[in-house]
Amino acid sequence: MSVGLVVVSHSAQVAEGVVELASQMAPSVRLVAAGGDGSGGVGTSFDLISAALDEADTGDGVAILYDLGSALLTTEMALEMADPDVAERRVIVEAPVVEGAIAAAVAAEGGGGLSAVVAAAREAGGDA
Amino acid sequence: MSVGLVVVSHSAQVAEGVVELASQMAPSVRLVAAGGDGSGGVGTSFDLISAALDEADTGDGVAILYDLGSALLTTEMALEMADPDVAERRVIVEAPVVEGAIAAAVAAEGGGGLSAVVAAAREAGGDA
Amino acid sequence: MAGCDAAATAAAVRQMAETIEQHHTELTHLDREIGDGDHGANLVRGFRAVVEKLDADEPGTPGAVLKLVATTLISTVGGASGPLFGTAFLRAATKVGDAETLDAATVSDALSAAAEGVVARGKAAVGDKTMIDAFEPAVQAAQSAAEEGSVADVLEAAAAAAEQAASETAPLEARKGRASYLGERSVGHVDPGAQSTAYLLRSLATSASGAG
Amino acid sequence: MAGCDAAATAAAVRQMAETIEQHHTELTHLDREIGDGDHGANLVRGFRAVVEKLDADEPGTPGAVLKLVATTLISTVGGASGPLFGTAFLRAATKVGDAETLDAATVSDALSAAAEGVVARGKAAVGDKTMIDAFEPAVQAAQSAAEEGSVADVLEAAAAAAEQAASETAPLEARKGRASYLGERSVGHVDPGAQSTAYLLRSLATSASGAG
Ligand SMILES: Nc1ncnc2c1ncn2[C@@H]1O[C@H](COP(=O)(O)OP(=O)(O)O)[C@@H](O)[C@H]1O
Ligand SMILES: Nc1ncnc2c1ncn2[C@@H]1O[C@H](COP(=O)(O)OP(=O)(O)O)[C@@H](O)[C@H]1O
Ligand SMILES: [Mg+2]
Ligand SMILES: [Mg+2]
Ligand SMILES: [Mg+2]
Ligand SMILES: [Mg+2]
Repeated sequence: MSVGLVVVSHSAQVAEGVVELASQMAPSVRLVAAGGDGSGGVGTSFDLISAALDEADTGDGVAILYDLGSALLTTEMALEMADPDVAERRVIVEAPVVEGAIAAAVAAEGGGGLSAVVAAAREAGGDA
Repeated sequence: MSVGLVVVSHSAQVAEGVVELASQMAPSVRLVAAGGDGSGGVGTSFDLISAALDEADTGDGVAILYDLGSALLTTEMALEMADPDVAERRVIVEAPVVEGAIAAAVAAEGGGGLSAVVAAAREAGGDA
Repeated sequence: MAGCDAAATAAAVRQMAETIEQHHTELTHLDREIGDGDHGANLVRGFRAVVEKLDADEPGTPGAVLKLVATTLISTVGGASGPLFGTAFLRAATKVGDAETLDAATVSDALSAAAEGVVARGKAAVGDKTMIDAFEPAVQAAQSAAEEGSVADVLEAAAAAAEQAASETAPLEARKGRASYLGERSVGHVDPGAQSTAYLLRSLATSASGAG
Repeated sequence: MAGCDAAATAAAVRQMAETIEQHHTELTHLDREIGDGDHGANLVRGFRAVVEKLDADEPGTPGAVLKLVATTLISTVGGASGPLFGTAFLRAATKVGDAETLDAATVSDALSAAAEGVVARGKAAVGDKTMIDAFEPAVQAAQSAAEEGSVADVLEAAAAAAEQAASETAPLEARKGRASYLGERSVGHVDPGAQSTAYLLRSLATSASGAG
């Protein structure tokens, strides 16, 4: 398997669109969208994010991209509430959400481990 | 009026979602999505982008955010094919597309001119 | 409230929900000025869900009530205030443990723990124009009052300090949260989260004084 | 083609469209290895639209035909190759101006202008593993051939050079375009845009030799 990816956004459309884009370059990577407040509105959802983290986790780790500060707060909360053994292999990445997700997905597709995937996302500037 | 914004993405969902997010913090700014290949697929559309540039242009300038290199190529093409007088007040910004668009929208909402809006987008790192 | 037991705590929480209903339009209005205009709606959604859960099954200790509030807000608020208030209630719940009733010192300590939780979660300092600007002075006031006051005294002191401090967020420039996108333009507006914090503490004080 | 006039140019363009139909699966396959797997589909969409426009109203000069190809590809391809090939055809159109027929020198100059257009648009250099790796050697070969050859000689030289060069993109590491996301992993695969450039030039050479 490979490292999975979760895209957390305040907008369901953004999260799903990013997954769509990234999956084109990384068809075999587990990419999961966690966008919106879970009831059709703009916002983030602790429950959606928690479920996405589980879904993306193949055992090889999960890189998490997010759009805005409040998405970060909700995601950190979700990591804290999860089993520590599991939370340990789930890393929130400080990177531009679209550009970072694509770079991370490509790195994961290439068999990169969690730290390589995280590094790829961090370096993403969108100048390709 | 204020500076307008165009969000160019390979994904219609990403472009529309970014506009949705940015409009929450900038309800009076003209924000236009130009996502997808124009026929439901992933890609960029010269025609969609050209139309979006006209739609976003209030006369005070347009800041353009894009997701990937090929979106940049298509957008540059659209600027080159437009009337030079008009093209001059339309600026492509090198910034993360989601984070940059929100920062740009907020700056435009506050009455910032084109260069201030562009600067706000460039500085956006998504750490708010 | 006659001895701050589980029932009194639950009643106080219902009172908080009521307060949010009363003020949500104003909170949303504040958030529209320097944010995305959803703070009132976020808290209404959260506290309505809390009341539903209390109606369905009211927990047996003050700590369990606070924990229910925490997990419900975390799951339902949908904005930054969800994990922030959620963490606050969670830390308060942990602090009071499984005590049957809360005394003034415990309430004050729970408030401190709540504020620490918000800082740990959001990394804001006093002066950043966030709910911390209301929380911190409230904690200070509560600690002084707890030295010889009742639970009602502690909460009255906290509420009064938070109200004052919330209004004093207006001249600040936001350095955390969405409002920080506005830079200087955030000056001149009260922070929505500081204001809601003040309302929540006022509501607790009212409950504790027996009037709620 | 008997004197490279508008009709011959249009016929050559139709031949390019045919070539793309034949090779699109392979191009898509190449793009799946180091890109997003749409290069074949992108070009098919673009060239089908071109043929439709030619069917509807065939322009009266070679330059006008090239301009039609340019604007149609720009509007319909949907990927990086749209503005790149679009710019190539646009620059070629500008170079040939309103000449009624094209000679070997003009064809060679048009190819140079096309390659310069691609460089101006995409900022890639030789060795970056892009269509430029096929274009540049093609231009060099065309220029030599134009010194004393026919249009057919120029295009044959260009096609042969591009074919060779396209296959030599395999060992390169991509530094431009989507494939650059792959870094080292792009090594070992032929660049789709270099390959399609070779096919397009081969198709032109075939047309010019009278066999197309
Ligand atoms: N990092 C932070 N630390 C403390 N408080 C914060 C932080 N970020 C935001 N806040 C508080 O949250 C409030 C906004 O809450 P809300 O509108 O519900 O969330 P959002 O900003 O996600 O829409 C702000 O007014 C501020 O008081
Ligand atoms: N900056 C560039 N300069 C030159 N050629 C480029 C550049 N970017 C991409 N290409 C070419 O475009 C080809 C990919 O085209 P295509 O798949 O249609 O577009 P996309 O990458 O947008 O999906 C690449 O194989 C490469 O030859
Ligand atoms: Mg808000
Ligand atoms: Mg919000
Ligand atoms: Mg492609
Ligand atoms: Mg593509």
